[in-house]
Amino acid sequence: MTPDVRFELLWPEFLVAGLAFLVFTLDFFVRPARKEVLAWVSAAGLAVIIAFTVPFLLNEHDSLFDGLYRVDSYALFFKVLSMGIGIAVILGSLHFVDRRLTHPGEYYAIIIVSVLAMMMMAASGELLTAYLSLELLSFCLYILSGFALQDRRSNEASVKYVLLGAFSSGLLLYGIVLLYGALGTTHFAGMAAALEGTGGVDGRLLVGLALVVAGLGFKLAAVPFHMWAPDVYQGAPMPITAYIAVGSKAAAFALALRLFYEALAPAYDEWQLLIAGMAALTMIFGNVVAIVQTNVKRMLAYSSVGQVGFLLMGIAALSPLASNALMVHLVGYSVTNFAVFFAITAFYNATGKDDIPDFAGLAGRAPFLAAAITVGLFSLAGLPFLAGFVTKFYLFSAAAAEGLLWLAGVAMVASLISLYYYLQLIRQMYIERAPEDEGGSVTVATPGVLAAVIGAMALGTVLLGVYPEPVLATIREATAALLDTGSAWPTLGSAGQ
Amino acid sequence: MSSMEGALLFALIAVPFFGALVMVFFPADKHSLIHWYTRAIAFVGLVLAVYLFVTYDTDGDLGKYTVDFAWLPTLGIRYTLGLSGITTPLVLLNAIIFMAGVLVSWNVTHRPKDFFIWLTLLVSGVYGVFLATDLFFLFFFYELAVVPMYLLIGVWGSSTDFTKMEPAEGPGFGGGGKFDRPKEYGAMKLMLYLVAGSVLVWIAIVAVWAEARSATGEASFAIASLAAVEYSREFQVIFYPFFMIGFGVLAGLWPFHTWSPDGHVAAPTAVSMLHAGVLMKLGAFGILAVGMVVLPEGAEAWAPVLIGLGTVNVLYGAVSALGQRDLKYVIGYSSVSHMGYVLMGLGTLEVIGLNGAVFQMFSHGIMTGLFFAMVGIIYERTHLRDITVLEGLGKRMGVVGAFLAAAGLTSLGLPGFSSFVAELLVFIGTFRTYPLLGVLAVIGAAITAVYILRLMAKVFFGPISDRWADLEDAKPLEAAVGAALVAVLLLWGLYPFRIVEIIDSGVKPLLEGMGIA
Amino acid sequence: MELYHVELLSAALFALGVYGVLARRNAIMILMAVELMLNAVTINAVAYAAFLDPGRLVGQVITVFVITVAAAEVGLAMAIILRLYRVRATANVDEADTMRG
Amino acid sequence: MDAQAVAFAIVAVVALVSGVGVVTTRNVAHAALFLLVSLASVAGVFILLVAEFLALVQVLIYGGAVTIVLLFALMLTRAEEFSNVRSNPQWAVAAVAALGVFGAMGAVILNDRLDTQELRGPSLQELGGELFTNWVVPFEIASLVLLMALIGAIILARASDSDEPGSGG
Amino acid sequence: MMELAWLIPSLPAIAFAFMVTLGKRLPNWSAIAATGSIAVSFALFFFVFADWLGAKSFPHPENYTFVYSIDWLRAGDAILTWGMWIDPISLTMLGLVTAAALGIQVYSWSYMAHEPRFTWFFAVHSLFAASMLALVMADNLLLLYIAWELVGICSYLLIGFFYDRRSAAEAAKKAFITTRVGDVGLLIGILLLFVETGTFELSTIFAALAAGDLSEGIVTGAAVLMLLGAIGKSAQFPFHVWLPDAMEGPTPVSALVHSATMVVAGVYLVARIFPFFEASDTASLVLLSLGAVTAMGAAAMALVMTDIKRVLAYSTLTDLAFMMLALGAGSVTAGMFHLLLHGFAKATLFLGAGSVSHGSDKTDIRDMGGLRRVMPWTALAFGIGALSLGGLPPFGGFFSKDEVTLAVFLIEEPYRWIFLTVALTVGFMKALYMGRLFFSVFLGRLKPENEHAHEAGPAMLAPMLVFTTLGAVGGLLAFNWTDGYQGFGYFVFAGDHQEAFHPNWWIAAASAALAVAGFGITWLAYVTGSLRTDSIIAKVRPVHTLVANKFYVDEVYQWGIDQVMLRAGNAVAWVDRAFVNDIGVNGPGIVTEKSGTKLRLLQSGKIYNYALGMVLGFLAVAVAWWWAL
Repeated sequence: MTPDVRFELLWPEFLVAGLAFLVFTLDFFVRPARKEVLAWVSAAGLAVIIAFTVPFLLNEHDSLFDGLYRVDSYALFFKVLSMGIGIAVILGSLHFVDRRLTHPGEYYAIIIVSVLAMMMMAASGELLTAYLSLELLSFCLYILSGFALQDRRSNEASVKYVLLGAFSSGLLLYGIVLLYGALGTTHFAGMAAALEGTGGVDGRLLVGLALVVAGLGFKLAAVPFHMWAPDVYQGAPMPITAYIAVGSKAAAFALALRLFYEALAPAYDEWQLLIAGMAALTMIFGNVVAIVQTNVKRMLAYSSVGQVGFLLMGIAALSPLASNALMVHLVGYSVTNFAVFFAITAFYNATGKDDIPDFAGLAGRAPFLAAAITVGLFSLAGLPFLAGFVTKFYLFSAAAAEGLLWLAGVAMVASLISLYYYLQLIRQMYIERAPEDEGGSVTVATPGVLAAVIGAMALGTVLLGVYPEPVLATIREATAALLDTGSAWPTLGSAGQ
Repeated sequence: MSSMEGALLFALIAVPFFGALVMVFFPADKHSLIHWYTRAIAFVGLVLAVYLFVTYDTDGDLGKYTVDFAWLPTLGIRYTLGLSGITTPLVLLNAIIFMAGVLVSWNVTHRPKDFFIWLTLLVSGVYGVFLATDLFFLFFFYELAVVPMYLLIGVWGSSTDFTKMEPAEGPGFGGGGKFDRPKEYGAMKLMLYLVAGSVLVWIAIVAVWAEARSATGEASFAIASLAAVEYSREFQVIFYPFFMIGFGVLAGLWPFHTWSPDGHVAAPTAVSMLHAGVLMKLGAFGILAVGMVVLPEGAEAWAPVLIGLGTVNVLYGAVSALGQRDLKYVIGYSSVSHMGYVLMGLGTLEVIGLNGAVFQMFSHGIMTGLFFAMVGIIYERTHLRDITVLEGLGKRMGVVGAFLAAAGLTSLGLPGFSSFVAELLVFIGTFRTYPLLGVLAVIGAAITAVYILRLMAKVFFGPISDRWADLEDAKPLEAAVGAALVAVLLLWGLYPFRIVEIIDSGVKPLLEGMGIA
Repeated sequence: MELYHVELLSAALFALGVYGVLARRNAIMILMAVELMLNAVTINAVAYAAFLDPGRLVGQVITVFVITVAAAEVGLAMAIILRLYRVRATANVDEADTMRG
Repeated sequence: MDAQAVAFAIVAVVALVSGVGVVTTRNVAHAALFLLVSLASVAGVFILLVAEFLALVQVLIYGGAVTIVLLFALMLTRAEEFSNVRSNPQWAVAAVAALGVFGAMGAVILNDRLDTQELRGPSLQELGGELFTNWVVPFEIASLVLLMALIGAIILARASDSDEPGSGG
Repeated sequence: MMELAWLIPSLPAIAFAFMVTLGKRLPNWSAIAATGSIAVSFALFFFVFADWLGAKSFPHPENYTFVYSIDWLRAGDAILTWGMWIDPISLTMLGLVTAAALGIQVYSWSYMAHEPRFTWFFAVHSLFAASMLALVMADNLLLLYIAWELVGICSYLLIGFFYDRRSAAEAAKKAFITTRVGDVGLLIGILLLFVETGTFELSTIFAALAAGDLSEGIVTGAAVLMLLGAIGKSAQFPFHVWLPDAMEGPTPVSALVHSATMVVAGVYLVARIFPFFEASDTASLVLLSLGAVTAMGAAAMALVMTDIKRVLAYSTLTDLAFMMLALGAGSVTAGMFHLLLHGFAKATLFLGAGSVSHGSDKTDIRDMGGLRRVMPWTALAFGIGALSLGGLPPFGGFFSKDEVTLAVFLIEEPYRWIFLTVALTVGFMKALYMGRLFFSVFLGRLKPENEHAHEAGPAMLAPMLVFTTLGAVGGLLAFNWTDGYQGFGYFVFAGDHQEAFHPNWWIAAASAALAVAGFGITWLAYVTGSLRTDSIIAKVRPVHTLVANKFYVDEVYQWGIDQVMLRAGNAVAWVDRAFVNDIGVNGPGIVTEKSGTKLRLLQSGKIYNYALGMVLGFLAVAVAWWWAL
């Protein structure tokens, strides 16, 4: 029925899946004391697959199964990003797993599977495939967030995550089905064509769209669908928090961007304001509530809720420029958040504490960690020489170029608010003195690998802030792919003007 | 980088910036090395700035003072640097204050490495703002100049606790009430306020860029090309206030000034110097070189408001200074008052007024640097800044007193010091446009005399208490800094021809570009 | 039996499921309510396939996958709820609220 | 009103009534049984919609697997706690919200009637062919989903020595 | 030599720079540099003066000459220059200032010899001389203003010379701030003229005035505004309060700065811009009135003061007011003449007073008496100075007072008699207080505790006697002695009416008689003791109290500063904290944080609440769309 499917284009996916099975299997043969071998195998495996994938899929542009599965530079970009995120998380959690978790084999394997899920989310050109990939990712994260088996909070996190996740997937699926009913297909290209064709707007379409937005909003942690996020972030094991904050979000945005671009662009007028409003609400809510937090993970959770608001601007603006901006912000956000989260992980590894006052005097106890956290937080706040400055500038310019200046204004105010609570943490680290008792004077040692990951991420944050052009060039390629397939949207770039 | 001057501009920013980065690798306990290294950086900057100032070509082409590099072509962002008659003195100001600040910071022994790294980064940001001719980079450096403030104040600053002060006597010194001002508060407020201002600026930049892009179809952040676009009057009137208030926050525009006294008071000496001396000028410079240039019609429409607020600044700052009992608060409010003259000068939109505004930026920068340096010395020796308690210090600290007096006399507009010339030009500009406000401004200068002389009379004159028997006067290094700053003030106070010529060469084309002159 | 009859049934079941999720406190009951929602989805999918889709397939395919995922979800969620019971001796979700604010 | 309609009415009523039972009963075991009834009625709806294979799947997987897993879980835990579960305090709001959801959807459904075609289902062969050709990628993903659920369940549910109820740190 | 006139102020300025920078290293050279430079300036003055007299071609009737002019600043369309303006008025001032400065510096060598801050004294003294000379030679209002402010600051520094005395510090502050208030008016007036004429150049401004380019309102406004500066500097009512307090400074300072030279800058300014007063009757009337009020008030206060320097200070006020009267009456000649002679006489008196307090360590005249026995030379000098200022013929003061009275006599109706009465009354009072001062200090019985008092050394006596001589014979300057000079009236004039000294005998007789009467009464009161001052005071007790308390003007000012200015400062500072900061600035922050505290309650930690949030979110979207469609 489907002639000439170029199955070979799925090699990267197969390889990743194979790597996951390899790690599962290896787990049986590795002595408990040497489980870190698994991490190295996983990371190295992913690295090799990246090295293979990039030349292999470069300049490939194909739609498998009638557009159900895409092989293009947009997908390639996110594949590489996903695998990169995977490597970072695996290496970053090495010591954490060693000290605080059981089942390392499964841990790494599940991460690899989730990387696969992320890769497929970006490549999906059809709603059901997208949903299944998303569900696969969610399953992995449900497990991972409850991975600290003896930790009440970890369990609480996974309960909340899985129940609300199931609920949201109910909403999402109902929405998908309604869209299917209204448009007769679940393929993005077909949906776009059908949308162009229909004169009036069907009620099912709108309700379906609302449900899809709710379901995706849950995944993105956009207000008011974000409420799981702070609890899960706080409860999940530290590296997994980073992973959820970065990986899951990146994949969800990859999916959302493609969905809105390729499938829903013709109904732009219907949903633009909705997304913009959601973006505004998200950035304000996330940042305002973050102010009053006392737990670092929780504060960062709200901060990343706020960041989602910024990212949503990229969708609300929906132009090539905005897509570039969204993607570059996503990259910057990933690198930056990793720097912060892993530095906090290192701190937590050494001290077992994660409340903001616990960081008092960290600049003296662990200058490197303090510097990394500062770099990261300043970048998140959008201060210059760091990724956040450039990417936010880009994003806000793009939004303004599409007539969403008000939203850009709200975003800037929100970043100002964010600066306040970031400074609270920085103040603890640099201005306050370490408590004399409770081992406050103990220096915080960071293991080499973790230090390397943190260093790399901090360096990335700086490099992206100083000279983003190379990354942007790549992203422009990727967006171009999106534009090619999203041919149903001929007036892109002038929308909103 | 077509010419040597271009390379010098590049170096001006790069030397402190990379110098700071290199300093990261210094051993933290080699204090003397760190001090000398930073002094060397500052000195290089000073040499470059002096060279550029002395050789500045007031009627030649400015092409030789440019650097150009495509940085982010999608958005039309280029790393371009340039020099104009307006920025040349300001660059010099920055170099001088930095040098002075580094020298008076000889007593920083608490984590000096971090201190100087942040300080140097800040300075490179300031150079950047003055030199950047691309709006993105201007903003970029603007933020860079603001950010290190937080830590510089938070870590190395000092808190003011009025509740712990000895009870005040006599009228006039209850001022400020019982306000506990921990340094963290000052630092946080300063940071948030300045970033809030930059948010407004940012909105305006993005709006202008988007508007220009849709008008010309070409993305560019170059100030020159943005200025060439004809924006609708409505657009200009809406967005000019974003520039005016956004930059104005940094310039201490009333009522967005309160970060300034609190911030200055909490900051360590060198930071106060740089901040009041240079950073506040960035705000005024932004209004001038960005707001007015890009949105001239908006500037004209809002000029009465700007000049009005400037007048409020002058009077309000001066009267507030009267009511203070903390030395640094007096000077902090005096800065608010003096920045008012700058804002008034800008608000005149008139060639002499603008000349005056720019000159006042320079002159106030030097003067306030001198002020804070001397107050810093007093505080370092006495651990007090309470005017009601300090008395008769002149007996022991004659040199400090003399320099403080020189700064004070500059501040009250004494001829012979450059502020007089600057204020005179502002007055002329104001009298030509809004004579009544000009009268108020002159009255403001008289009030300045009152609080400055009260301060001098209280702190330096009168019988000295035994408590200060062992007080040490300025060290040779400190005295040298003071003397150098006074010399600068005198040099251009007595013969301002050259510096005004340079400023004029920058102001005239600017006004022509706005279609005014 | 018209399409909208089926749709209404689906909507009603979906609403019931939503009510269940919102109104119950036992984790297992919440899970069951979610199953009701997923059933509503499958009803709709099958109905659209039968009444609307010329190919008549996609809806059924959706249903197959939904049922699969639902089953898997139940399994995983049960494991996690079991864990909850182990560490807290309860399956009431409002007793697992140490993290809030 | 033809037989098909009568049948549909019956299964619909059963599905809804048992659905109400699922969300209102205080006993978890009863809820599970109600769910089973509801699932079975949905299978009936599938049959009416000419999707016999799906009906089979529905009964087998839901009726079998889901319910058994649920009951198994009940057996594992001390059931007395599960026999009297109250609704949470926000049930009234929940009812309004659910009514709102139903209202929104009902309004849409009744407002926009779609043109329908003759009721007919695909053959099992067609479905199978489609599943394993065009939908092979989702199919593979689904299998991974199942695998993950399996592994996750094993990791999370496997009892260790220290695992006593309420012993978590 | 006129091209070198710029050297006259420059030399002391250079000396100042030298002393400030190297004074500590070369302490012995500082006094030499200071005095040497002023001596050269004094010499240069004669060359310039001779040049002036010799230059037959000087441009009458404008009567001024540019000597030198450089571009000082160019901004936009404004070109500001620095130049010298030499005319008889400035020449008169040049002579007075250089002579007084030289003499007083010589005097200070000995008087200040034991001061630790000797160098600083000479440095500021030199700076003062430089700026005062620049002030009188300025060819434009801006330069004049600059020099004006500089002499002000020198005065501040000199009054505050004994800065560790609280009273000195306060007096210095008071002096500067009070004059500064006047300067606000001056600067506004100057700026007003700049805006109207586009220049600070006096010649251009006068040309515009003559051409009628300036409206009457502008002319009057500018004149009155600049007059504010003048009365501030010359300590006329209501700005007179600082001058008596300024006696806190060392006595040579009082002599030079606060009697002979600086305080007359106000008079000089009015003379300089006299065309404005000529053109505006209103401004002239204001000037006259201020002069009259000040003269009466100050003379009254001089009568009751007991501190020797304060009596002299109030007498200075009276004489300054007298000069103002002359200018207001339209006679620059009379004003300048009185200025010159008053300068010499007052220098004599102050140096004498310094010599007295130096020799006896007393300042209150009630503690003195009969000092002529121990300080004969001082007594001689002081006596001649007092008689001169008291207006007794044939001393110089008589001539100048007579000129002033005559000028007032020539005022047109209806004010003529009022001001003439004032002038004559004040003339009488001058004799009274001068007599009181001289007689009670030097005549009568020597008190035992003053027997150790000693005469001053030659370095102090020599300048004193020189000034005495000048003051005594200065009246002769009024007459036509040489070809080029033709008398003071020909030399210094404004407008078109050059005039020779032509006394009105009635006026002269009247004023001479009043002077004699004044001295006679005080002789009776303080020498023979036949007139009891106590009983007179007792009769006018309330008036005496009022006058002795300086009409309570200081109190009013103090009240104004404490209760109005500082309260305003405190209030604004408080508003700034409590409202602008705590509400305006902290407010949004607090609101944000409060809303954070509230919003976080939404995050209840319960799953079903979260799910409800999602459903409500969905419903909100659905409803919004419903509305939108």
